[in-house]
Amino acid sequence: MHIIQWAANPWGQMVPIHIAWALIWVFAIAGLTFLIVHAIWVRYFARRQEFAGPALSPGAAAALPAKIERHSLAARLFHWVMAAAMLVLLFTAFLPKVGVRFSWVTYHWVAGLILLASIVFHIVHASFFQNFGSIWPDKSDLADARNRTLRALGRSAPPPRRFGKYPFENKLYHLIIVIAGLAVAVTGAFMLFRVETPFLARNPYILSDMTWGFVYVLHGLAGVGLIALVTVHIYFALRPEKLPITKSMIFGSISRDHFLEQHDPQRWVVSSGNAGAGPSRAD
Amino acid sequence: MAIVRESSAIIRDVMPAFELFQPTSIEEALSVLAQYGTDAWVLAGGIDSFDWLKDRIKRPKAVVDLGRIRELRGVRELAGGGVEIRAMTTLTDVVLHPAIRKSFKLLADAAESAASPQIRNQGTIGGNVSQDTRCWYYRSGFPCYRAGGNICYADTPYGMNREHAILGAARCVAVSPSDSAPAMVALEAKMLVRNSNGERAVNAEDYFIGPGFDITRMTVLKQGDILTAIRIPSAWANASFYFEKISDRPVWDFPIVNIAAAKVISGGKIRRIRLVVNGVAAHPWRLRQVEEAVTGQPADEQTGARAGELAIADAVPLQHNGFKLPLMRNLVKRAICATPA
Amino acid sequence: MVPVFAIQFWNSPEGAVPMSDNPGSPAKSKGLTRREVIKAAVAVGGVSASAYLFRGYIFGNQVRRAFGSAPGSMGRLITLNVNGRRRHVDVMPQETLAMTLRYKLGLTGTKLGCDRAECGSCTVLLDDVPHYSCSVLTQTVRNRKILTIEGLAGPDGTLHPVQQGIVEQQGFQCAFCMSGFIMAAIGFLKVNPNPTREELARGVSGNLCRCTDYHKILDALMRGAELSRGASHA
Amino acid sequence: MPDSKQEGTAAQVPLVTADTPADKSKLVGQNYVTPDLFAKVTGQAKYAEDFRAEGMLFAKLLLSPYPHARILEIDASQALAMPGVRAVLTMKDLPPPADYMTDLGVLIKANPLGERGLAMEPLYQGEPIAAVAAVDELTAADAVEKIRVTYEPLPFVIDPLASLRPGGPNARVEGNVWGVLGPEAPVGAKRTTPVPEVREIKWTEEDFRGYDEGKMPTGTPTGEWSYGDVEGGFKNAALVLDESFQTPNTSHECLETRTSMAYWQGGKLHLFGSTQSTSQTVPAIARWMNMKPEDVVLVSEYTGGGYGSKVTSSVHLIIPAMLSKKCHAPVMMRITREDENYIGRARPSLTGRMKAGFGPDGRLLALDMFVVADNGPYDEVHDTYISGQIVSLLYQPVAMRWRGISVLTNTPPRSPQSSPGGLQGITLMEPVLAKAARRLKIDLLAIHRINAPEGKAPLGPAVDGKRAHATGCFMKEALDQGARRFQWEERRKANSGKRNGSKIRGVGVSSSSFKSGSKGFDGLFVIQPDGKMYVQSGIGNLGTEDFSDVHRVAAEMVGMPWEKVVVTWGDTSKHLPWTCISGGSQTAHAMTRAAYAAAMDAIGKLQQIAAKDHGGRPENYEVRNERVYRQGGGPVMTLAHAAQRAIALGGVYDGHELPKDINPMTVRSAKALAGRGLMGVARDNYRQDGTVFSFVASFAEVEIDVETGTYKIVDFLAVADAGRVIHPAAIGGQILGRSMLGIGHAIGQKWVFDQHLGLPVARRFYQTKPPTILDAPARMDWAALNIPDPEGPVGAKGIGEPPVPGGCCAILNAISDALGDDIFRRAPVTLDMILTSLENGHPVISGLAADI
Repeated sequence: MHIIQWAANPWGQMVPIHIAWALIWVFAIAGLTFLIVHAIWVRYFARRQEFAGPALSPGAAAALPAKIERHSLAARLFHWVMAAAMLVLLFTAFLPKVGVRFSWVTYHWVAGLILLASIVFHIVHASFFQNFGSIWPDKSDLADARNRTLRALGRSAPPPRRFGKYPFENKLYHLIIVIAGLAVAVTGAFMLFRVETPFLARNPYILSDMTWGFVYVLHGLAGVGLIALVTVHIYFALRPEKLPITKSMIFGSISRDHFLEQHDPQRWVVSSGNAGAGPSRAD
Repeated sequence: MAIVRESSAIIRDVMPAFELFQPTSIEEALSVLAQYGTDAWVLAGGIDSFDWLKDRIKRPKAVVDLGRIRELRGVRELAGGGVEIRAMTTLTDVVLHPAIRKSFKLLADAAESAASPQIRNQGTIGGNVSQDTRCWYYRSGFPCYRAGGNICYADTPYGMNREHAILGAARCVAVSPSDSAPAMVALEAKMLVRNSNGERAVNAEDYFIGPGFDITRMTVLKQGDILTAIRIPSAWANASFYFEKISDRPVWDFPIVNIAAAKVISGGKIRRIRLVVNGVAAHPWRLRQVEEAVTGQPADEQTGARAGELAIADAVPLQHNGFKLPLMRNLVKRAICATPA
Repeated sequence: MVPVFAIQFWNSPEGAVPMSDNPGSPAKSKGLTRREVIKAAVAVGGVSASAYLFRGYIFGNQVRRAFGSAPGSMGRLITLNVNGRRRHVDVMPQETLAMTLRYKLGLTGTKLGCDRAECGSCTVLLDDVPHYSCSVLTQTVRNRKILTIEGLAGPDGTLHPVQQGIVEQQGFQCAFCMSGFIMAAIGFLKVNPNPTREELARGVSGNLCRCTDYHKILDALMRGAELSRGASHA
Repeated sequence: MPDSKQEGTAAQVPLVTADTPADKSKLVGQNYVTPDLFAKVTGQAKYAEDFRAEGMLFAKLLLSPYPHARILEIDASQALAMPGVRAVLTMKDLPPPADYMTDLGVLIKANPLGERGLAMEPLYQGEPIAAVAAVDELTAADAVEKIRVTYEPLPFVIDPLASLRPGGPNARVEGNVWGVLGPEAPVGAKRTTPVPEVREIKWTEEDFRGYDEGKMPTGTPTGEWSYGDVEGGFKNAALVLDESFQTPNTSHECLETRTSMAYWQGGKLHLFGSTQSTSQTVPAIARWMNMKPEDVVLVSEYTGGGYGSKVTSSVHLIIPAMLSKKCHAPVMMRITREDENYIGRARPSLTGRMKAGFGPDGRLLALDMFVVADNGPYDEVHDTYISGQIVSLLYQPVAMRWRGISVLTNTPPRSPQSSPGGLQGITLMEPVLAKAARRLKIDLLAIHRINAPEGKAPLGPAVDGKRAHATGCFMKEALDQGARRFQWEERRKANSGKRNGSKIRGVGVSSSSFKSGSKGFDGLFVIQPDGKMYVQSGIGNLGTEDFSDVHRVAAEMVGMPWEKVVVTWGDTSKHLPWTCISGGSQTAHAMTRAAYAAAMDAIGKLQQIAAKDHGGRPENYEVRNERVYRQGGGPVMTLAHAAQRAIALGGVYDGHELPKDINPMTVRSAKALAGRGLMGVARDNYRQDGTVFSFVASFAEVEIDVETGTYKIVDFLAVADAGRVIHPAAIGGQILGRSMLGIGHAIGQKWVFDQHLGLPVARRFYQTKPPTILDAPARMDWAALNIPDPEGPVGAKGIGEPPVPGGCCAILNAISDALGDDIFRRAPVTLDMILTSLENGHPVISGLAADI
């Protein structure tokens, strides 16, 4: 099956015009397959997670507030605005391609602009008002990931440490969504020159046909990729053991117990309440 | 710095070989269409088809000529004053049919304004209403939105769009070139569409679709569908009609703008009216607000003038087709205040 | 769906030989040297371009496909009624009537000006109705009455009244569009024998003249209409 | 009511109209059935595509998808591997361009940058790159698609003004204008023409100020001439107008495409082509093929229109010739309508800036004319130069300066088209004249009369102190006759600007003129013992009927009834004489002169034979009524008998001895015919003081619907000064037919290009809008002043060209008469322009580019 749809431009040059729409199904099915496999794994094969040593002396633990803030209001607003925009974008983009006909372009580019704006906000907000580092995988994440995998496979390995603010899986997911999201958003921004908008004069000639071709292909690939990513994301959000995190994206905080169970106060220092301070590596 | 490109050679002449089928029944035709799927091409009068085939832009494996299907020809008067026109009836036969001339002169006039005598002798009513757009970029075989690509060549800083849309454009700015289509919408015709699942009746108004809904089609006809007949109800029989076509040449030319109006006037006031303009959008453009606004009003210059302004209120001109606004405005005015001939 | 005769004649030499209106056709010039053939051919002008015909035989793939078993698929050997004669001819599915007339039946009076149903030079009558023969598939006009410019003059050479009108008025200039105009006019006069100048103009408005001698053309065609009426009364 | 002076002139002018009664006693000036007509009406007439040869192959062209590119590689291996494909031809297979010696002995140097028929650096989208020969068209077309071509795209330009802008793109890598101008340095003067070269000219930003307001920029020209005190003229003018105007690019769109078939036989090339000229096409082909003219046989008995696009149409004729050579089989190259749109030639658009100063009486005191031509990519068109010449003759400006530049563009090649340069020049001038008339409150006809040329009127620049002049001009007479027949004054009073509902009427008139004759060609015929006159005609048969008409002069002179005249034409193997090109309205004048010369030669020989046999001096005998008579006495011998005597006598009488001054081609033909009877053969050496011009006065009334911008031409009249009328029906057809071509330029014919893609988007008739029969005026009429040209023995003049501008401008002037000034600043005037102008209250200014 070919991945890219080519066509001859007015000068007879073969240029890519978009991805093969069959990829929509490929990625939709990939997403579903993942969650089914994962669900089965967790249900029948996965062992209970074990973490190295007691996280915190009971005294220190008691000192923690009952509710520990995980997401600021701004962060939560951003997340849900982005989520809404993303869903609108996915549906307006792909429903018509699979035969559900409606006038979709305007919804699509409006949602696109909202997504673009929220992404810009997020980058600024995350870089200057949040612990920017907390979301990126670090060395210990990788080491722990290795140990956890070995233990999961029944091999002997030291137990992993508890997580920082974000579990490794979150970080990985964020990383991928950043790549896909930026790709789709940047290409989408250019594509605004090709549709009727109140603020841009249509001009398909700002890029060469060949460049445009890759813009469209990239947009398409990232787009279908997001089908799978979003499916998986929603799946995890609904999984019982992850519900506290999902709730925290609504109410902003997690319980002290959940915190103690999953997180390493040294990697996610909350006592002082300043989320800005980096964790102290003291072991 | 030289960009070197290998180009695929383009030749716009000589129909590529295909297999020709001449079924004698609709069922047969449908079975061939089913057998070949997207490789099949339905041939009615052929006037539109042969351009695509001779230009080698469309390359069907099988061409299904509907010319031998008797049940697709002829005009039948319906009980209650309507008529049913089978899809393969030639435009000439529509123009000359006494019942149509008597009760639905609007359609006869519209059909008579199409193309040339030879084409009306061969072109069918089904083909004329369902014909593809004449956007010269699209017809050049360029990969525009309508051709499944991702660009509109007509609406660019350099695009030549004198003939293009001022209403309902959505990425694609092509217009419907049909002369009979607006008459069908004005007369509230029903289009009978047959496929393997049976036959359904579609209102003419819904039969024609815009690029926002589906950018690659002009009508609801999908692969495997055949338009079998057009039913014109008695609703507007013998109403007072107005059809006018404005084109660069008085013969063998497509409308720059045309208008089809059906009115019922009594006591100098407009009681009922249907107003449809074509050549301004991808489908015949029904002027609902105008119809509402003028109903109950006297059919005079004033009403016409107001109607004209209202008609173009939402129109958005492109670089070279601003003149279509006053043209459409004036035609709407004429259609409203014209006294039946 | 395949007409019986088509199958019968499939292998007959008759089917493989281009039928032509004139003595110079290769079928009848067997035994001549190549040079003589060229001379004869060019002299009479109307020899069928047999190569044009033989595509299917050289590259059989298409022929076999042309006999697909699906309902309605057509055979290639058909019989046409041209100018009152039955003409047996091998026709490709995608072949237009203009091509068959010009390249297989030697009837080159029917001209190709645009091959896109725009100029009218290729106009012929199908059952007395004018059509652009460049935009009619030959396969679709089996058992229809085809009349071309060559079929107008009587066997004794007496001209059709419309032709006569043109001779009297020195109508047309380069005359490439003439046969198309004549056929369109004759078709129109059959349904409207007594037209005004304006009506006749509409009747032949599907034909282009690039010498744009429209005024004199109408003079001539009006004269032709007049003569036709006289002829029909006589 | 018309003034008495008009009546006076009118009374003396002999007029030929459609209703002039026939005079059976004459041939010249009478209608007759031309020898080609029966074949035409019965469909037996063979045009190029109607010939067949056994084993004939079919050729198809591969066209460039780019407006400008360099071809790095052509890979035809896949195509050649297909069964049925015989050969692929590219530029490398074509003979190199050769120098060419004209019959005047001028050596035309080959243009290394000229058109070749097949290109390796295509200069416009649609330029042929390769040709495939195969057993049938389907195979050939499929093969074309299998050819892989590697291009290096190059910069291109569609709009000449864009190329003149600072930093604007050039159409050719070498530049954007030709370095050497043709007619300004008349080749007749030199014995060898310089090798053309391309250079670059750019104008300054300063030059382009005012462009956006629709003022045509003016900068460095490539050609310039002037006479008189132009600045002084403007100073004394009562009114000075400065107008910019745009004329359209229009393809000839001959209904017969330039299809051709070729085969080789006994070392000779046999070509069946569609060309305007017969005799002159042979040396042209010989030049392209690098062959001896004797080895080329051209058959072109019927040509489906030319209008200047097929003067010899030799460039592409050689493709089937070379393919046939390669394949050793006849090759038919059927040119499709789309091919024809590309290679079929077109009239170049002219953008003009006309600064004109008028006296209070409307006299044109000074004219400053600047024209920019859209030259296309190849050899320079001279429309720029001719436009100035014609305007200087037709309006007789007291002082005038002409400047012009012909800019190369990546658009299809141009060629002359009926009234080349004349149409553009007059179309640039007439709206100015009409505007001046309105400003000065002068009648439109009056301002044409007062500026009309008379007698041996001068034209063009002064070459070493002397200006060229016309042989005779009867423009005023044509205007007056037209005014009478059109009831000009009554109509203007009654209908000018008359409104009826949404409809407004307008009445217009236009003058027009064009060069209409050359000289110095040969006549050849033989009177055989069967009593018939066998005329050899090297004139092309493109519908003007000149190929036969001109010989009526000779037949009448030797007293031969037309039924006994056999005209041979259209096949150069049938011994044809050297003849002018059948174009530029030369033939009627030039070839009646040649026919007259041949007839005089024959008469002289007949008199001598009579004197030999019956005593007395030759001048005692006269020839009429198929016999030689003794003056004042009875007949002494029939022409049939004289023919036998001529054979017996031999020598000069039957063509065994030939005049020294006839062209080598005529010599070859005459030798082949020697001994068949009494031969009339001679070169036209009659003197001629001045250049021959024909004139036309065109009148039109239009009705414009201001709500839709559409308009109808309700009445049209053209009155021509075309010298002695030879064949009324033919001349009437020319006058109204060519008027209609001009009307097409006024009402809709045009090109449409996408400037970014560099491609034409209007490719079909319904897009380029050639006029239909329903566009023709509801009423049309013609008349011809039957005044022989003062120079030359016969006094016939050509009429193919001058009706064209007249038709166009009568309409333009009628429109502005109805709607006033500044409704349009370009032709054609289409409904969108009218509507927008009326809506905005000012003219549409959509840039000065033709192709929109």
